[in-house]
Amino acid sequence: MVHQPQPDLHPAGGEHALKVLRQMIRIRRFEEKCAELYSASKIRGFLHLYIGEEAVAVGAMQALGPDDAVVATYREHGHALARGVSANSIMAEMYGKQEGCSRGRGGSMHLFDAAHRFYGGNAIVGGGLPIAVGLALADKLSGRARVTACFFGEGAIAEGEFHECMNLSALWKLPLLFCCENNLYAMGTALKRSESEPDLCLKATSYEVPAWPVDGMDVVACEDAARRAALAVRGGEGPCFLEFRTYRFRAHSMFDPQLYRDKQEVEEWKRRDPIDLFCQRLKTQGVIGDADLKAIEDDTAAEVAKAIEFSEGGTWEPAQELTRFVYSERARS
Amino acid sequence: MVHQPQPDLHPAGGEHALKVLRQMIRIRRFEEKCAELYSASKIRGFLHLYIGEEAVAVGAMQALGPDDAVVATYREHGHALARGVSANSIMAEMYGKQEGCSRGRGGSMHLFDAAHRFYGGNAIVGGGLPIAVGLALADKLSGRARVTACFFGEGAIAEGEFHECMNLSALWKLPLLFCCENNLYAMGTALKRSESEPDLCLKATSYEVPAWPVDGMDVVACEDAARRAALAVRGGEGPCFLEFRTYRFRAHSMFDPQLYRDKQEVEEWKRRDPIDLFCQRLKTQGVIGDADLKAIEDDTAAEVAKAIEFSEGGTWEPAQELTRFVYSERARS
Amino acid sequence: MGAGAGADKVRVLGKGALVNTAARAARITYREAMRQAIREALQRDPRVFLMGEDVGKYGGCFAVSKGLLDEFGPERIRDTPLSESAFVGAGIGAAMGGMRPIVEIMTVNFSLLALDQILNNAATILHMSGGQFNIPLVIRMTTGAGRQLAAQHSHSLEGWYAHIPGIKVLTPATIEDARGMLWTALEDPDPVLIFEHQTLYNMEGELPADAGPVDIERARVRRPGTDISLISYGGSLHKVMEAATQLAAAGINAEVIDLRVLRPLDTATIIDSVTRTHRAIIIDEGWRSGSISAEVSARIMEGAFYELDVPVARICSAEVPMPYAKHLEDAALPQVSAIVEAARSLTGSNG
Amino acid sequence: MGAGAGADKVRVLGKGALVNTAARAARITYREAMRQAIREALQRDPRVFLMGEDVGKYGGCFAVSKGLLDEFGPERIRDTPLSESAFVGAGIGAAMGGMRPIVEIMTVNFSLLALDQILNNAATILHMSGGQFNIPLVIRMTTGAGRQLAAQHSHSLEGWYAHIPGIKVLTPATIEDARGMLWTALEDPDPVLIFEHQTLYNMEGELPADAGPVDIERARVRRPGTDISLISYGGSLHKVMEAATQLAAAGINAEVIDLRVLRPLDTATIIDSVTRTHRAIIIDEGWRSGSISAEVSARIMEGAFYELDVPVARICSAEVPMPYAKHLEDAALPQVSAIVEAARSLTGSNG
Ligand SMILES: Cc1ncc(C[n+]2csc(CCOP(=O)(O)OP(=O)(O)O)c2C)c(N)n1
Ligand SMILES: Cc1ncc(C[n+]2csc(CCOP(=O)(O)OP(=O)(O)O)c2C)c(N)n1
Ligand SMILES: [Mg+2]
Ligand SMILES: [Mg+2]
Repeated sequence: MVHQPQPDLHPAGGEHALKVLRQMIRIRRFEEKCAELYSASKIRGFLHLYIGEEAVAVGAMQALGPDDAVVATYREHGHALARGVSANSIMAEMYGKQEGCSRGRGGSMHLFDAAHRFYGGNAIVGGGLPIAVGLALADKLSGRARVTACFFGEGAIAEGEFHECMNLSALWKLPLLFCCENNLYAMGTALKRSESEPDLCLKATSYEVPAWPVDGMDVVACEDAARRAALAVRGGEGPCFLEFRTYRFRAHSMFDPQLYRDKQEVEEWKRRDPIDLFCQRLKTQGVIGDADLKAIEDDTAAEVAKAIEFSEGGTWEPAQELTRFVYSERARS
Repeated sequence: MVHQPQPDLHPAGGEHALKVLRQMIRIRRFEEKCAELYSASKIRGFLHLYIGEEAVAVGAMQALGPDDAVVATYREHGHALARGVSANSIMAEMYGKQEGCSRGRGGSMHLFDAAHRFYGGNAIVGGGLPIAVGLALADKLSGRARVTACFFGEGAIAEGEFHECMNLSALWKLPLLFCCENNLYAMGTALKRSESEPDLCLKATSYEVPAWPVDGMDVVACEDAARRAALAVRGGEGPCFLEFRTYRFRAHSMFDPQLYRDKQEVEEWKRRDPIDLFCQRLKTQGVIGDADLKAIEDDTAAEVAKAIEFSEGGTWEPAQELTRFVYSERARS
Repeated sequence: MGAGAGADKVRVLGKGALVNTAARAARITYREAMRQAIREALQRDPRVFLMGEDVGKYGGCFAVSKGLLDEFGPERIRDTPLSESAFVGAGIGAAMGGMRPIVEIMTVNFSLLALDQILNNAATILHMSGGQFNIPLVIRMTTGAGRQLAAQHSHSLEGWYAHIPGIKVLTPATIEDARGMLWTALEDPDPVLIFEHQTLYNMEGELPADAGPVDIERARVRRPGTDISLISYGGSLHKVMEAATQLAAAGINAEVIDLRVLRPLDTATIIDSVTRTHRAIIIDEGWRSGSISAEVSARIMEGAFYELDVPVARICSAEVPMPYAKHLEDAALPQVSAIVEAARSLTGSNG
Repeated sequence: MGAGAGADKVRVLGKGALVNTAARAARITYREAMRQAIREALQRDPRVFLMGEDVGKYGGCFAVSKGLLDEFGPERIRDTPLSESAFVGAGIGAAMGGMRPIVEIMTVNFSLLALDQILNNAATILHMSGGQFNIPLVIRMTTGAGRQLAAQHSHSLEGWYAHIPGIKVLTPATIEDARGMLWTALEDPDPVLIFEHQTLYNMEGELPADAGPVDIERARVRRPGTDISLISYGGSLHKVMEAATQLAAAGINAEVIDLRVLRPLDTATIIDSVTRTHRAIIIDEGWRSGSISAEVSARIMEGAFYELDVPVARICSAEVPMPYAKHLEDAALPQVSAIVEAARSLTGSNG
């Protein structure tokens, strides 16, 4: 029983819809360019694309205010962009430049941005969950009505840490929004080959955590579910768990022959491309026209081009600064 | 809905009942003496008594044959005794003597006995669970219809490893019998203060593992549940989970002022002493009389006295042998 | 695991030399000093809270936090379920969220369950984030052997932890350090691990009424000497002090260095001492291979090779999982007699 | 984490010296050598199986096990969910139950999640059980940096693991060792950890047709020399070989030792070499403080102090979480130029 979107919680009008659409397109185009830049050896290390899953980050992020916090995984370009981290600083990070949002020390898997309360960029599967628990605990102890949203793949559910964190946050009624991105695969391992009980919401239920599955290809459904859940979480009722059912259109990373799934499955999911779906709907409803779309695409292309220019023109941190940031430099307040 | 004993699976007759009663009394008397010996500094380190929980180990052990395997915790004197490890070698182990079942190197928390497939004695909460998964995997891979029974406290359920092990064993349909000894406390932490959802069987269910609660003070119920579960497990249907509801009458270990529970609660549970309950029932049914009971007590007292004598007369392993058993001595077969 | 409260009293060796004897000093235990430090931190800074298994209702498995639940309530004296990885990670997150958590892990042996969080997150995030997110977290845990707790409760891994850049590693060996290090650690912007040797809790000593924070940067000369440098820390320090006393009686004037901080190591104090004594033994309770003693030896090699009259020696634990039997445990651990003997041998006053 | 297959080709430095050039030798990669070793083990012994994340359908995250699923089926090429602690522990249990598991952990960084099982169980149970239960388990994992994978995918912790008694630690650096060490490890009654440096998989070399098991006890002199001992292992070995070639051109005849086994360390070979060359540098990719280099230095201190003409030096990774940017990663790692420079300095042929 997949959660049905209920429009009453949404900001009305086409403006919001356009904003949401724009976010999804930004992520898509940004990442398409990243793939090219990877082939051109401008970006190195691991690169995990979010293409196909844009509705989840964009939808969920609408439920958060600037005071809320976000914790994500190594597949986090989309989250960073949707959260407001600038394309410039993300791209520069992947270039390894000093102007990058992590000063070139993190790369694609470790985007951080204090100004946007964006707490990474964690490349240990499940490793971000306890941090999110702690951020939520800090808010609770300080009496701040903030939400911490923690994104993670369905693969993380097999890790013990997920369970410890469900329990801690439920026991302590922490303001934590668990956003599980169920794209059906953990690298090459299909969910049904990694969980004896593939109904993920049942896991949450066994901790008394309210849980819903959400159509992760429908950005309205994603936003709606996130808003409802965030409302409950902010109200002090403890954590919520959302299972976003989605799919990654690309390989796990840049080295993945995808032997573990067949093309047909990928094609079927692509028919539910979250950007196409949303565009169609908005067009049908007469909310947008071709001109709007073109404007978004043009703006986006310009933004991505600018990000590349910014990154190309960025500077390498002097190698003598290598050992900075192992310990803090500033005196503690 | 607590599982009701159904006598049809039980070996008939008073002989079996007497054997079961004898096992419980052996554990009780053995441990009462351990407590004394601890005060007399004959036993050192940590000593965790099983008193009050005897029905669980004794009942469950009836479902196992000599080829099956047992993994237990640091509170495992009862399991070792019920499994057939000799009182002599257990006591000598606690004395730290060479004749101990772990050669004096393990102590109370690390009883091992290869001859009885008794795989410890693990003092890391949850640490024995993966080992049990592996033992069961070995049996499955070898096509042996054996069962591995793994005992652990309800405290272990909060550890991530528990969840990883539930999933692995269910996914792989391993012949594993999870025996959770829910004595309501993990040291000083009450279950309801450590689990957001204190219904432990729900945890198992979230892995599609069949689970029942069992009255852990009723040895007949324990045996019955274990037999049924072991039958299913041996049949290749994958793991089962039993929640034995029990209570420890003594402190967590020898240093525990028990500030976390009140005397009244302890007294109430003591009214359901598993040995008394079973004695009463057998007497009412006319299965045993005072003479039988006296015989058991006398035998037990003699056995415990003999174990002490054996241990007192045991030898200290020469200190020059300290570095043995870090690596194997025997050539591998 | 049970409370160490009321466990066998520890003989405090050579304690006189380790205590500041200022006026109006009070006699307290190491445990009490630790408790006072936590209590004061909670009073001083509303961002501080204590979290760990059985720190509240049970009073702490070594009774360190006894009474604090009543005084500060369950929010700030926070009992956790058995889930080391999650609650240590929650400490990291809470620190990033503006709090000043003190996380207690019952023993270093269980900390392995949280090592991913400690190494991959606590020690790493400041760097990975290009300096944006520091982690003002204090993790306390007990370490060491001596109570016949066998191989899963007796190891000394603090020297091993000292390998990890991004964290600091403290080993308070005296009442003063037990009282003062926590304060300084909580002032530190980065993760600090404090290792409390389980045999020290019942140790008694004098604490000046005005005891305050202590530095967490320098090693300290606990006993000045001229003939040989005995370098140690934590639980072993007291054995070394006793050995120094015995050596003095034999006419050997040993200098005793308490490392206090295993990361970052205070190389200057070590090199200075060896440069004066020309001989050194390092004593620690970790396993020998890859021990902190190896690191100290390598630093002496690099910084004072030409000052050495004889090769630096190490006295460590035998490389075995700690056995239960008393005589085997004793045989596995560094002992006073071995220290004395090695020092006599190195100073040429053997036999 | 993605597959390393097809990743940047690695320059194989000085490989000529590292390869057995027997007749009918075939030219294969390190990856292929590893795969052959696993394949043969599966063929030879029905108790052997391979287990880990994505070893089956995906073909292994570094493509080492590609094709094996088809050949041996899902019971013996066993994909696991993401649960490092449980599947490593299951390997321990399966070994106790009579199997000969090969457990693959994708990288050493993730192995921290399983460290409790490795240290508290695998390394400890033989001893705790008084010799009753040995654990014939092999754990393979990748290690090392060089591919810009940043701080959670690039650390070198094999030297750190070498601290733990009860396990053995292997670091195959050559095609021959990649092919031969697994065999011997599987014959071993106790837990053996094999660390495969992630930059070596694409390295090519010759393998004799009759290549078989190799010893896992001795270090090996990879290049005999007289002027200085360069001691290394694993990924760094190839940098050291290159440095030795450059040094030879400058008239310095360096001996290169490949440690091969970090636990137990082959002290004799080290001491023998240093006794001949009177100078030594240890090179490893771990963080310097508490590195395996510290242990080697300490052993030279203890075993060859009077043979040394100059203090032993160490070249290790900078003590930082590994940064992403290429130039910073390069700056953090031991490099050929630094080795050459240090060797020139130690042999007095500087400038
Ligand atoms: C603890 C740990 N184990 C293994 C890996 C290697 N790894 C990286 S991503 C991944 C799959 C994770 O899948 P999922 O959680 O579903 O996220 P997705 O990639 O599908 O977004 C694996 C196995 C890792 N990074 N961390
Ligand atoms: C990983 C780990 N954390 C903490 C401890 C300390 N400890 C020992 S027993 C125990 C309580 C366990 O409770 P439970 O699992 O319910 O078993 P019980 O003692 O009640 O039989 C704790 C916290 C430990 N041994 N291992
Ligand atoms: Mg996934
Ligand atoms: Mg319990």
